[in-house]
Amino acid sequence: MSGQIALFWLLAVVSVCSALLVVLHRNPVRSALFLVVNFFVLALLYLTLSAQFIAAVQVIVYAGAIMVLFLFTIMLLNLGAPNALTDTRSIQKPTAIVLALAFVTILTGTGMVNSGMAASHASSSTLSTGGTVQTVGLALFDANQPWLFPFEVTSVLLLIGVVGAIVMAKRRI
Amino acid sequence: MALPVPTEFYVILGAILFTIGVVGVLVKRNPIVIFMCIELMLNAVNLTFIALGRHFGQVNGQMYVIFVMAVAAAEVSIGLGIIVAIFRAKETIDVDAVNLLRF
Amino acid sequence: MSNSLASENIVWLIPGLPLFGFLFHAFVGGWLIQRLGTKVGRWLVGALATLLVLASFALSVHVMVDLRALGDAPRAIVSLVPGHAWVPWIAIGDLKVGYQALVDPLSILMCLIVTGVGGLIHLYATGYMAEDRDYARFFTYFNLFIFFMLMLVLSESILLMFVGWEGVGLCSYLLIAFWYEDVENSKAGNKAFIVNRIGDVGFALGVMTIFALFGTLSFYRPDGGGFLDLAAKGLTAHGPLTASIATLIGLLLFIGATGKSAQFPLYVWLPDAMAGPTPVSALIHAATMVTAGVVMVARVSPLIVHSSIAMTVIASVGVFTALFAATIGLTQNDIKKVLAYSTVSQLGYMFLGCGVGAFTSGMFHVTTHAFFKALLFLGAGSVIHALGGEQDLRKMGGLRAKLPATFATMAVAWLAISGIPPLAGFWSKDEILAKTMGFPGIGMVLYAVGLVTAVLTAFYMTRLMMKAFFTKARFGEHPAGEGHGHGALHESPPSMLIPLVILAILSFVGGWIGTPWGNRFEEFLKSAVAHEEAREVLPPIAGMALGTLAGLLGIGVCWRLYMRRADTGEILSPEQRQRSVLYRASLNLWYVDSFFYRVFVGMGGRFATRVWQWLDVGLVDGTVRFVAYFIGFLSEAFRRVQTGYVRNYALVMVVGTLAVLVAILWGAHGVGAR
Amino acid sequence: MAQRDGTWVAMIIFPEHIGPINVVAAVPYFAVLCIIGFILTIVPGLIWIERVVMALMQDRLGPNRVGPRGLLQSIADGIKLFFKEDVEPAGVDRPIYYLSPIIAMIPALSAGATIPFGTIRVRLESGSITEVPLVAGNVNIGLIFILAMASLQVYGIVLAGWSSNNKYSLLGGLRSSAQMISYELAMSLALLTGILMSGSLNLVDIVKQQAPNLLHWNFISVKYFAVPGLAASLIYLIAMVAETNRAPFDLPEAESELIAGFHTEYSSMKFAMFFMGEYASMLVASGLATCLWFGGWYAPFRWIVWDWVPGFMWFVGKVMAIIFAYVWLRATLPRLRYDALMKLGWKRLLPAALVVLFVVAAVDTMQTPLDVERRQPVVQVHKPTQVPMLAAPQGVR
Repeated sequence: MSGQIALFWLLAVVSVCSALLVVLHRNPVRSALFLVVNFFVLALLYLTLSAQFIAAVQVIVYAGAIMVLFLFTIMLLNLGAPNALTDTRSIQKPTAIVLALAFVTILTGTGMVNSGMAASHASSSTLSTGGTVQTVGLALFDANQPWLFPFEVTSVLLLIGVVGAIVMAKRRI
Repeated sequence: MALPVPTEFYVILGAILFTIGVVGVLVKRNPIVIFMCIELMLNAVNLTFIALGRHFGQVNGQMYVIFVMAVAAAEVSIGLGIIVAIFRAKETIDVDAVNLLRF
Repeated sequence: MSNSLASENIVWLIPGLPLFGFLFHAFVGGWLIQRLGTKVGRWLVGALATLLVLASFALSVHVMVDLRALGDAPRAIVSLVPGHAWVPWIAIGDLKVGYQALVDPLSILMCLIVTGVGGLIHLYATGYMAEDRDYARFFTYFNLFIFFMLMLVLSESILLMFVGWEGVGLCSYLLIAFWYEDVENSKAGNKAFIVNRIGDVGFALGVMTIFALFGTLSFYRPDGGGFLDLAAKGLTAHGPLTASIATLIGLLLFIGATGKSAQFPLYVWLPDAMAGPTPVSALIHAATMVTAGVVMVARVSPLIVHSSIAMTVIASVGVFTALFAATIGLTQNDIKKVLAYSTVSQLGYMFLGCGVGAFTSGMFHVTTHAFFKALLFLGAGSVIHALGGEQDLRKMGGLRAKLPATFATMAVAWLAISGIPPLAGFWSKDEILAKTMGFPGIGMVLYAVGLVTAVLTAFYMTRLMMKAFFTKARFGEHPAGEGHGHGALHESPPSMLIPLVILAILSFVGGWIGTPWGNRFEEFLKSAVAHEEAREVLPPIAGMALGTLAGLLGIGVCWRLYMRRADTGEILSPEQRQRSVLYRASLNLWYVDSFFYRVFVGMGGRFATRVWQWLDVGLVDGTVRFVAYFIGFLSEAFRRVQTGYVRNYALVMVVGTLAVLVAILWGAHGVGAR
Repeated sequence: MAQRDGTWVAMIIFPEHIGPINVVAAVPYFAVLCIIGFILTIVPGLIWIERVVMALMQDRLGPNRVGPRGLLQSIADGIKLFFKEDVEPAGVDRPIYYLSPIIAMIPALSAGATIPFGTIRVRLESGSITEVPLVAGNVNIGLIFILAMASLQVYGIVLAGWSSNNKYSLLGGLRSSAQMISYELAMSLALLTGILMSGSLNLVDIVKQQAPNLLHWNFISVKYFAVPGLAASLIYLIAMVAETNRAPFDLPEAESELIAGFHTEYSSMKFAMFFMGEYASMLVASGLATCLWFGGWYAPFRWIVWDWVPGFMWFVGKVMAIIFAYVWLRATLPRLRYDALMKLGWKRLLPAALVVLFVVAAVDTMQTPLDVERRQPVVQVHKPTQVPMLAAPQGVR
């Protein structure tokens, strides 16, 4: 087992554990913190996939902005008290768990993952600079690739997000 | 051969994380935690995208991730705004208390 | 074909300076006036606006000198973005349009007219608008207009020209409705805008047709691939250029030209457009914008000449408009309305020139007309200014002594438009009429109508001069006027008189560059437009004599009639007016406006109402309602699913996802098994 | 290679190998030691400097009891904090309460990893001399990495505020999260302007392209006509002060309203760690400003008088000048009201930063020859395939 595999296993275990804790913990603040841990580990996983730019953006956007917003909201609404809103007994929970088990079985167990992958291992031997800012940027702004227009539209989406958030949260505009 | 860690590992990890997110959405009653679980699902998908992108030697996977992140940011800003608004109106944010839109 | 233009790096400044002026006035101008006080601020704003346009003029002269150095058929295509050879505006598939300018004699001539006359009118406007509340806004629009007009004439492709075309239309609308508090002005602006839209549909269709048939929208390309390059060789992108293609494109574009250049039947907006401030009328609705149609027709002339039908239509519509508008001009009482119909009539002359293939003559008339019609409008503005906003000819008279400078300059324009040698209007009008005679087929008919129009032109212009300047004064010594007048009747300030004088000089000598004995104007321009050697029917001197006679006849008759009634300033008595069918018809614009109103507004409105009731309310809404009821019926049954619990929905979604996954896997295995 | 700057190693030229040590490969480890060591040891000094300078500015005496001119005062304070009783208030969320001081410090320290603070010259085996930047992580996403770390700093404060079970702390934490998110925008935009001017995200490259003299430093870059650089660096400096929660933006710990804000309930070493974190982030922010705007380790221009001064001395000098500005601000300006703070961030700095960014982009576009006349598809220029390839990790091949 090479060092890289070991690293992967370490990160995978941490990420799965933290994800589980996000769901299982009753305190929203703890959930949020475990989610931060999860995102951080995912950023490291991106690094192992040589997507450096995405990794940094992952930290900036998810850990630095989105999760802070979550924490901010939790504190603002003072929802941090543990045991708030625990689920009462209903058929929802067992059904959900059964479904999830079926889901994960289907996704991982049925060979779907492997179908179509073996065919193209050859292409992955083509090495270049990986996911640096330059690679990503050149591809993103290349007029001959389909990313430029969606990218521009994304800016409109974000603007709508800004306006929508203000409309939602402000009492008097 | 070329890749030190097989892509399947990443994809299966993504699937597991995704499923955990799904469970969270289904069982939690606190909308903020539900929201976090949705973010978890999105990240699981991101991981899959990047892994497969690396697998096929393409930058496309990372492009998708960028868009997913932008959409997630917009979604969070509006979603949390909605939650604040609901809290202001109902003094609670239990998702099961917000059930006016029914038969 | 053309080596590079020496001054290609400054061409972008020609439209660039007015654009800067527009931005400056739009964002800083009003603030500046507020900040620096009315006097200094206005002086600064007005001076900047004027100087920018005049600087553009100077650059245009510079470019023209460089252009002439390029030889016989000078033409250069330069980028409008400094430092870049080609910057795309639109690049979709085969459609590639860039920010580029076509510099050739036609465009540079128009640049000179637009910036030269425009600069003078800017100067005039600094005086005329001095008291106006929205001083900065006025110059914002004015500079924007100059910018768009320059884009129109300089554009390298017909699509960019269309942008300028619409831009000047916008500015025209904004400036007609400049005093928008008055509903009438707003309505006039709307009318201009709507009528122009009709023409623009034609233009747009023409542009699309050109792209469909030629595969490009550039007029000329350095590699000979522009659609006029092809048309000159008798080709399209797909084969030979047939007469029917040329007819189609020519007529479509001409529809656009009739809208912008106020030709029958789309002329109705132009007289109403006089609602705007007088400098606007002078600049936009006399000297520059309304000639855009002529410029456009001249620009695409290599294409149009392939269709005799289109040429005949253009010539006929032109001469008919000329005559028609002249008859209306005979009886109007508003000084600016007379000039407006006169403009329509003169534009008809220009189209007549284009239609008979004498594009250089048409452009020559554009040039001289710009001088004397701008002068007439500015003179009229000076009169209006002096009288405190009075525009009714019946309340003027005897101004000769009160406003000597205005009178003297306007008299030059009067004689020029009447076609008295050696003033500018004579030469251009004579050239058009001379070439008309040689037009195969109906040439002589067109010539006769044109000559009659010349008589009428002289008549109504003399009528205007008599009513305003010669006959007995019919106004009080202290005209009631808010804003403009300062009590006693007074001559205009120097800022208004200087342009008058310069334009008067130009109206006097401006025609000398195009005399039959040495037509340097034609020599300069003929490489840019389609050029056909005219058939000579009469010796030039005979044609000139006839033209002069026509002018003198109109002036003489009118002079005698008015001198006899100098006290009232009216030829016809009220009873005569009641009796005369022709007089009433002319006064009422031959009922064209009311006809349009009744047909398009009245009947069209009724038709639309009917269609709305049957089609929309009955059919469409009925269908929608039926569907709604049907769905409502179904929903009664299915609405139980809506529990109101979000997580239930999510659960169902997961079930659905699982189902899809299973289906995919099952399908994949099925395919694999096969 | 011309000796165009006076790095100290111009005098002492290292060989590539000293005994068994590969110097080039050892530089990052050396740099890590330097950064962490520097930050941790300089803090008492900084506190002393701050107190003395403030005292001078406010016409007071300042520290004057322990040691000459109170020089040992900070060390005495440190010892005091170290031996103080560790108080834990009732009802705190224990793990988070203890973690948050650490969380507050770590991002600041790790952000220092990509800041280059000088160069050394190394003679390679081939005999050629190469210049190696003194930086722990010479990575191509250096600036983004710093941004990422800066965005994590807020956690320490927010969590401290929340876990203390004290409403003043909570308010401080809330304020700081809002404040830091708000000012991060303006700061990022200003940084983006700098990136655009330099054309790189790698801080070493950024510093190197400012090399020749003062006029090429980004903050008055003549290439961009000085003004945008000046504006952007000013915006960065202001946002930097707000990001580090320093006066006049120290609302999270506004003592007149919130007792001590987020660290009300912290004492002894936990408090000391917050303190260290604050100074560390100040140092890192100043270091980033130095690299991005003020020419890093380069002298303003070559001059025989100071050519012998080593590069890292210039770097430290510039950082100290910025720290001095921090202190100066604190001594001069009163604390902003909260709404004024938000107004400044969102309505003044953010639009201004956008305008500056736009101007720089416009200038850049004007200066780049675009020449797309009949342009060919870009892809054909560099790759025959339809998409750029990207790497698998270099490991097993």
